[in-house]
Parts: sequence; structure tokens; C-alpha cells
Amino acid sequence: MSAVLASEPFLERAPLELRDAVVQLLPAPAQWLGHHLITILAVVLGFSLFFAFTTVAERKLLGRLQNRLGPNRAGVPKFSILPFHLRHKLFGLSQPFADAIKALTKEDIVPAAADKLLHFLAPVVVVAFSLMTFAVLPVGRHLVPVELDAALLYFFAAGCASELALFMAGWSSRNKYSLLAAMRALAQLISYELPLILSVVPIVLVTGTLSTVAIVQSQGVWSFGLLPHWFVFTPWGFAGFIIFLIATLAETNRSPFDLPEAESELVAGHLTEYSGFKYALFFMAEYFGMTALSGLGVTLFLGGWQAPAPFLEFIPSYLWFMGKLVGMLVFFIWIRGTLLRLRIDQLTRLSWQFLVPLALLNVGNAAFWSLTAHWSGPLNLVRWAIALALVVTPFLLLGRTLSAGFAPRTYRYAS
Amino acid sequence: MNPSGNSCGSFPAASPFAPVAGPIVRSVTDPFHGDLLEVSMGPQHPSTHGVFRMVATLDGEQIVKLKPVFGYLHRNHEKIAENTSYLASMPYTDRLDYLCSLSTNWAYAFAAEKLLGQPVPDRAQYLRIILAEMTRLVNHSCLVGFLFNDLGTSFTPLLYAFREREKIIDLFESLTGSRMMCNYQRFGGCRVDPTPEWLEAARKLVENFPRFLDEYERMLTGNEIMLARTQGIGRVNAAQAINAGLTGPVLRASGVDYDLRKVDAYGFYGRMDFRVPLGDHGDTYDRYMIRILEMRESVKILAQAFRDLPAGPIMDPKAKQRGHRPKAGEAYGRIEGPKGEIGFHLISDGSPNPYRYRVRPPSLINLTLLEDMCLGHTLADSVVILGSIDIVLGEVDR
Amino acid sequence: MTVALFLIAGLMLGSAGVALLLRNLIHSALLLVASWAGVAAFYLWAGAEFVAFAQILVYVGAISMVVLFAVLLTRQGLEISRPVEPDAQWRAFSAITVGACLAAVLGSAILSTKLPAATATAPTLSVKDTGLELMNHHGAALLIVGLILTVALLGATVLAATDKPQKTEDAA
Amino acid sequence: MLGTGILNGLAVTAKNFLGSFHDPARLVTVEYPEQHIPVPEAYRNFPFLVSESADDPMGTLRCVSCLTCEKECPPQCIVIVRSKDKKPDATGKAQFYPTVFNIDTSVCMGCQICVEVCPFDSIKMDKVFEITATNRFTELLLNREQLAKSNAYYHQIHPVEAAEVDGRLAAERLAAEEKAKAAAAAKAAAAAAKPAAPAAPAVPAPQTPPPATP
Repeated sequence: MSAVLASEPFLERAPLELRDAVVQLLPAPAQWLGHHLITILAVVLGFSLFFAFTTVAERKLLGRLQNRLGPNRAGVPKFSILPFHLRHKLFGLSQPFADAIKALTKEDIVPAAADKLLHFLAPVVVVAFSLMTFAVLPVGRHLVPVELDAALLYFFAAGCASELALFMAGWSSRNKYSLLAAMRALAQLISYELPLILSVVPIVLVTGTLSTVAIVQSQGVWSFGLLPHWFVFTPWGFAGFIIFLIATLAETNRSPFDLPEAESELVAGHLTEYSGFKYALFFMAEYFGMTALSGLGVTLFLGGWQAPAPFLEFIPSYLWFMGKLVGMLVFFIWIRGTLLRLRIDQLTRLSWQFLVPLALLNVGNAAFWSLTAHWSGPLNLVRWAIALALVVTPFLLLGRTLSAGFAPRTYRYAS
Repeated sequence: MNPSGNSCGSFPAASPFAPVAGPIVRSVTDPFHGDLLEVSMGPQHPSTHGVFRMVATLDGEQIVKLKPVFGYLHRNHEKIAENTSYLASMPYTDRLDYLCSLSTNWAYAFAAEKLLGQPVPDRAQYLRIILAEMTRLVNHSCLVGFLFNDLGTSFTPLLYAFREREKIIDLFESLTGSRMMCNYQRFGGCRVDPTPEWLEAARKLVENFPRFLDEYERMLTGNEIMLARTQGIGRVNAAQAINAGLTGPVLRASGVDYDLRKVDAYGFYGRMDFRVPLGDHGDTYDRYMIRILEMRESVKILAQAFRDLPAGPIMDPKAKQRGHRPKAGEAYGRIEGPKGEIGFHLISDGSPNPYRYRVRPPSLINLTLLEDMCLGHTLADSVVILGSIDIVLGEVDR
Repeated sequence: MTVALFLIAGLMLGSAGVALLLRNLIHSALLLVASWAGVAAFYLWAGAEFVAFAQILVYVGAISMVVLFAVLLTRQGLEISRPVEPDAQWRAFSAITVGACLAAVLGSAILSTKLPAATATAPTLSVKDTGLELMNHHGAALLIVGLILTVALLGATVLAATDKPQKTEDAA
Repeated sequence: MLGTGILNGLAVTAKNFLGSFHDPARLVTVEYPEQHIPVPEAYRNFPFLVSESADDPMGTLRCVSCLTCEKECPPQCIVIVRSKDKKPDATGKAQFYPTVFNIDTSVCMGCQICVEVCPFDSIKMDKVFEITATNRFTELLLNREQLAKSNAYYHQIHPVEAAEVDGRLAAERLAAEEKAKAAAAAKAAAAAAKPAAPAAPAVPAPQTPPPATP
């Protein structure tokens, strides 16, 4: 590893060098443990910080979308030990820390009728499993916490436990709103797990691997030294990416699929009976889930840590990854600021009647694409045309049946 | 949770109006584990528009029974008014429908002027139209904002609507001294004469309002989720609407051409050129769109009113300012408020206080059809339907 | 490593046993999920990554949902401690008999199979190899299984669809 | 096509996002404790009593405790006790004065009806809106010492209206003096001239026309 590493630019290997330097300080028997602990710590701390700033970014972005300023007050706290007081408000960037202190100091209220054990376990389970998904995301060229052969499978296996936790939360609260939310969460999981996985299958089909590292590496090619070969720039990849985005929104309970916590009818859904730090844990898990799935989307469709053009490779790979991740999250926030919520039957219908057939056809499309990989010249144009048609036609047809009967109306006036 | 609820202010289980085809209500055996789930929404609930309460009985997510419960905001409005002078009730009418105090003021002044036989100068008539239509803009823009919040947006349309509403409300404040509790109309005219600068500012604002409407409609009217969530939801046919006594945009969305501004042509509405939009389906989408279209018509009325506003006194010089003692008799004054027919029925026995004072609140009467609208739809729809009826609890409970 | 095996086995059997004994159906269902997770952990211990993750994905992710749905949709008298019904013992007896017969059949099948002797090092089998093996040698079996599942799915859909006009159930 | 409505919505929110950075018509937020929106002149909150001089507020209250506002106040939040004796007011006329003048601002709804019905321009609306209290029964019940504010303050918060009121009062005073003079000249033989009890305003203003004497 170090041989490959040594040839890299300094910025690229800086995080690993830092880790190795720390590990060297430990006595030899503890080095193995230290190595792994540092990795775990880096992932947990790094993504926790990322989560903290995502919340404040979300609130600020939503604020701007809604013509508000967003939080801009929480700044440097007034410590009496300092000889002076920094008056700067830091643009509200310390808001998440203030929120964390507030959540930690709040009273933890458990309803008398609640199932105490499950009520306590739910937030723990949800955070633990959502953190586990980060293990297989290749953050940089050499920054992969765990290199697994079946990384994709691992990712989905680890992620699927979170809705189980939502169910536990909803059921154990002994609140009708929570119970309804739990039912919705189950229905949503069953409906959207399928398109989510099906949207990823074409990539496995084309690359022939389940390893995230290999998938990113297979996207590190450029046509004419400029156009990146990210999967999103192929017809099937684009369709898969859109399906993946929609399913991600649904899997992470983000607007417009935030039915389990639909505040307009279910108050706060499964979180109604949670307060204080348990509530914060759910909140955290939701953002971890969103970040992890966005990271997977970046890895699979947007070239992972690859730079968009070869001459931009001087920027370290992990910054590219983070940049793309931030872009995905901004898009999610933008969606949240714009769209309204679906109803539960529409939600399931969208999945079963629209996304699942599209995703299945997309698998066929990807098969066609990998079978015709050797076509070149004018045949290449034919290949693109057929692949595009295989995406657009079913989209239009299925879209028409899905939105049948719904159209803007014209109105008459009284004479 | 008490399945039977308190009987005060609730409807009998069987609605007197022809119910829409819905499933048969099964008895609730055990509220938590039985076949049906009874959910009490409110009075503390984020989207019951105040302290309204709906006791919904659910089969899965589908509503098989819905009982509205209200009265949590009852303040004895009518009885208070019967114990104070005619003038002193005016500021209380602000608090009925606190989003549209200016039109409620007008309705009360209208009733009292009828009782007193009090004429109103031309300028005041125009000012009343201007302020009532601006109130309609305020109310409808708020309503569509809240409706979208009920539909699950994260406040974006509501805040856009509030941004525009705030501009109008600032004008109200600079004219009447208060943003919402305007207390502006008097028997025989208006309280304050707007300055030319105020009129110019108002004219400009109204001129720019359609631009906001266009943007708003572009954002959400054609949205596929919005269409799917509102079309065909909470249908009311014309017969049902008339039987239940619905008025206002809710009635017109069901296709009934009944607008008091045309029917009664009260004030100077006879001189205004505007159209009354009508819906054909009577569903939530129609109720939403009728309001958008009404706002566009209001802008037209306002442009005419600003153009034609005459100079002159705003108060009949012979009008008494206080100590009104109308002759024994009764009067009913009604206007087309933003929510529907807002009427005041006054009976005088010649004393300084009204003998009987009765409000016809459009919010309450439009609410009577809520269960029929909601049956067979899901819990999420019931919130949207409630939002599309447009209630203000200050007026429902009085 | 053996300690880990016993820990996993303890978790698996313990949660399965408690799941049988608990009266609270939701707790039982969740413990069953824990037991399935234990099976996955056992696969991981044995070095079968692919099977382990598939086990979690299918059992913890999907089948548990179905179980929970079924539990939620059935009437359950949690608070009511029912007296033991007269024929409960008869039922328990027949259940144990059937269970014992099944165990006997399975056990004899396992014992009669000639398992390959354990090699010193576990064979390194990548996911790709597993996939190729499945698709090439066991392709027919895979197809048949898929077909049966599809038929089952269609049957379930038909059953659910004919139920709809009479009972207006939730679309979910 | 499915999705166009959603894309339109996204475009609008993006426009608003960008607009919030440069368009003051979109970003309307005012950061309150540091920035204030100037309250309009017509703004009203709770009433206060006008006194002619800041030095001796209790001696120069315009209020003659005619009890009109107490009677007309819709929520009945005003309590006045009229004095037994008469004191010369700011103009030197002997008048009753309120020994007790309490307004319960926790009940007051700021409707301005007391201001409208006051024949002496002695009660006006204040603009102070940053009010906090820890006890609504004691701290929000304002007595006449707390309510009295000088005419100069009135000029400060309602310049146009106060100027108009002052002009009207000056005209009234002038008219009353002339009337008194004329009366004195006409009835020189008679005893002391007695101006008609609260003089009707000579110049009826369009905003507050003469009160109908009960």
C-alpha cells in the first residue's frame, strides 16, 4: 500500500500519513487496534461534523429559498475565562452545537404507557445502523474504511434496519399518531427498497462487481480527455440515477415522502413521544441515512471521488467526493423547499406502478448497453438512440398512466 | 380518550345532509386494538387552524367517521355585544375573523347603518371597497399558503404568501393604526382618510400583485403532486352545498353562481366591473383555484376603485359618533366576506345597546359539511379539506 | 474465534427461545429478527459475506416487515390474560409431534449427506465466483425458484385485488 | 409530461433563492433587536394621558374626568374617580380632575375608541410596544402617574396629529377668551362671566367631529 501511496501527491495521502503517524506512537500490540479505532473515529467524527453543518446549511438554504435569513445568531459563546469576548456571530455556524447542548439538557420524557425498552432501543438502533453504512463508502482514492467484496450488499443490509427502528419507535410510544406513522414507515420501506436496489442493479451488471471501490475505478475514464465516463452520463445511468434519487428521498423519509413524520396530520409521526436527546438521535440518524445514500449515489453514478476532468486531479480526491456529496444534499434541500407531500396510497402507487417497472426496464437497458459495448462509429449512435428510446418511451407511457385524470383545469365565469 | 366526546358543539352522528357514498361505520370495539382507530386531532394540533378538534375514526388510513368539535375559543362575542353600545362592538368584530377585520367591520357597520338609516358618503363607499378587496387579497393569499402547508410543503409557499400579505398589512397599519385589529369602519363612513401617498402606495402594490400570483401559480398550480393530492378530494355537489348553506368560494367552487357582490350589489359594487369564477367539480382543487381567480378579480376591482375614488368627506357630517340609539326595529346586514357571507343581525328596542346581536359566521356554516367531505378519504386528506374550507376559529367559536 | 461462535449461537438460540415464550407478539417478532441477525452473524463468522448480507437484507429488511405487518393487522388481546383453552394442550402436543418429525427428517438428511472434509484454510470465494457458480451450474434452479416466487406474488396480488371491492382496505 | 410542474416549482424556488441575495422586495426580513421598522404615525398601542407640562404632569392633565371614555371603553378597562374639588387646568379654567385614572393594559385592546370619544383631546394612543411584566395584575395596571405623558412626547410620537390638536385647542382657547371678553363687555354690569361648560370646539376637525353631548 505504501508503495502506491508514496507516488501520490502529498494532499492525497495526508490523512493516511496522519493516521500512520499516530499509530506509530502506540506500542506494537495495540497498533492493530489503534489503526481500526482511528478509522472508526474518523468516520464517526467526520460524518457527525458533516451532519452538524448539514443541519445549519439546510436551515440557511431553506431560509433563503423562503426569502428568510435562516439562523444567523448563534456565534461565539461568552466564556468568562477569555480576557475579551469575540462578538462575531459566525453567520450562525455554531447553531448545531447550541442545538446539541439544548437537546442534551432537555428532560427525557417517556410516556407512562410506553414500551420502555423498545422506546429506548429505537433511537440507539437507528443511529447505529445508519452509521454502519458509511463503512463501505470510498471517500477518497485511498480512503475506504472497509474494502468489502460485497460492499453494495452490505450497504443495503445495514441500511434496511433503520425502518425497523422507526417501527419500534412508533409502536413503543403507544400513541396513535406514532402507530400510524409506524405503519406508514413499514409500507414505505417495503415499497421503496425494491426500486432503490433495482436502480443499482444496472451498475452491477455493467461493472460486474459489487465492490464500491471497483465501481468508482471503472468510472475514471475520460473521452477526449474531458468528458468523464460517469454512469449518470449514459441513458440507463441517468434513468437509474433519477430512480435512485426518488427512492433515496423515500427511504430517508425526506420531503416529498416524509409521510411517517407528516407534521400536518401526524404531528411528528413516530417522533411525537420523543424529546431531548433521543429526538436528536433520530434526527441525526435521518441525516446520516441521507448522507450515506447520497454518498452511495455519488459513488455509483457521479464518479465517486473522480475529478470531472483529468486536469482537475490536483485537487485531492476526497474533496471531490465531499463536493459532490454536498451538491446532492443541496439538491435534497432544494426539493424539500419546493415540493409537497404525497399521500400514502399515491406513494406506494408511485413505487409499484412507476418506479419498479421503470427500474426493471432499466436493467434490461443496461444489459443491452453492456452487450453492445463493442459497437463503434455510426453503430455507437444507434446504440445511444436505442438506449435513449428505452428510457424515454416507458417514462412517457408510464407517466401518462400515473397522472391520468389529473390535469390543470380551466374555469368558467358566471355570466 | 373519550369516544363519545362532549356533546357540546358537535354534530349528531348521522349528518342531516345526503351523505356521500361511504363505507358503513363499524362500531369501535376497542379504540386502540379494535378494528377502527379513533384519532383525536386537536385542539392542540399543528394543522387544525387553531383550537379546532376533529375526532376521526379510521379504517386503516381511511376516514369512516369524523366528528368536528369546537367551542374552545368561545368568547361570548354576541352576549358581550348585547351589553355594550353599538360603537363599542366595532372593535370586537375585528376579533371574529382576525384575518379580515376590515370586511367584518364593514358588515357590522352595514347592519348598523341599515338600522340607523344612516347614509354613507361616496368616498367612504369606495374606501370600503378598496379595503375589503385588499382584505380579500390578504385572506386568500394566507389561505393558499396554509393550504400548501397542510399539503406538506415546508413553509415555502406560506412564507411567499406571507411576504405579500405583510406588504398589504403594513398599509393597513399605516392607515388604521393596527395591522389586524383595524377597527376602521364607523356608522356613516370611515375613521381615517388615507393620504394621497397611501393611496399611491396601495395602488402600486395592487398593480404588482398579479406578478406574485403568476409566480405562485407557476410554482405549484401545475405541480403533479398538488394535482393528485387535491383533485377529486372532498367533493361537494351544488345541491349539497346549497342545502348546507355554504357561501363564498366554497359554494362557488361547487358551481353555484352566488356572490353577494353581484346578488346584493351592496355598497358601490354595482359600479364595478368584475367576474365571478365558478368551479365544476367542487373539490379541493376547485376551492383553491377559485380563490386564486378571485384574487385576480379583486385586483381588477381595486384598479377601478383607485381610478374612480372621488374626493369628499369620508364621514357623513350628520352622523352621530357615539351614543347611538336606533329606533326599535331590526336589520340584517350582510356582505361577501373573503370566507363567505358574513352577516350581522341587529334587533333594537330603542336602548343604547342592541337587544339582540347575532353574527352569521361563514366559517362555522361552511364547516358543517366537513364530515361529508372527508368520508372515504384518508386522514391526510381531511387536513387538506379542512384547510380548503378556510376557517378562522375566532369566527367559528365567537 | 470459538468464543465468538458460542456467543453468536447463544444470541441466536436465546432470542429464538425467548421469542417463543413471550406473550407480547411484537416483542416476539423483534426477537425473531434478532435471531435472524444472529444467523447472519454466524455466516459472517464462517466467512460467507455474501450469504450473510443477503440474509440480513432479506430477513431483517423484508421478511421482518411482513411479519410485523401481519402482527399489527391481527387482533391481539395484549392486556387480556386468557385462560388456557381446553384443547390447547392437544394442540401443543400435535405441534411438538410435527416439529419432532420435521427435525428427524432434516437431521437424518444432514447426517446422511457426505460433507467434504474441512480444509485447513477456508476456500476464498469472491462474490463474483459465487455469482458465476449460481448462474452457470444452478441457473435452472434459480429460474425455477424465481418462477415460483413470481407466481406466489401474482397470486397474492390477485387475492388482494379481489378483496378490494368488498372491503375498502388501505391501498398500502 | 410528468415532472414539468415539479421542475417549474424548482425553478421558482431557485429564483427566490437567488433573489433573496439581491432583491430587497424578496428578502423582507428585518433583524429585530438591532434593526427597527419605523412605526407609522397612525400606529396605536395603549392609551396615555396628555399633560400640558412635563414638570407638573398631575397638575396639568387635560383630562377633566368627564367619564366618557370610561363609559365607551368596549372592554371596560378604564376606571376613573372624579375629584370633589376643582382645580385650574393648564388654561387656568377651573375643572374637575381625575383623582384616580387607571387603565388595565392587560385588558385594553388598543381599539382607540377612548381617543375618538374624548372631547378634550386628553387621552391619546401611545406607541410603546416593547412591554414586559412579570405580574399582570400589578405591573400592567397603570395608574394616572404612569399614564401621564407630556404634550411634547405626544408631539414626538404623532407630530402631524399633535400639531392639529394643538392648533384646534389654541383656536378654542382664543374663541373662549374672545367670547369671555365679549360676554364681559356685554354684561359688564353683571357678575363674573361664566363660559359655557366644556366649550364646543370652534373648528370641527374632519377626524374627530364634535361629540354629541348626551
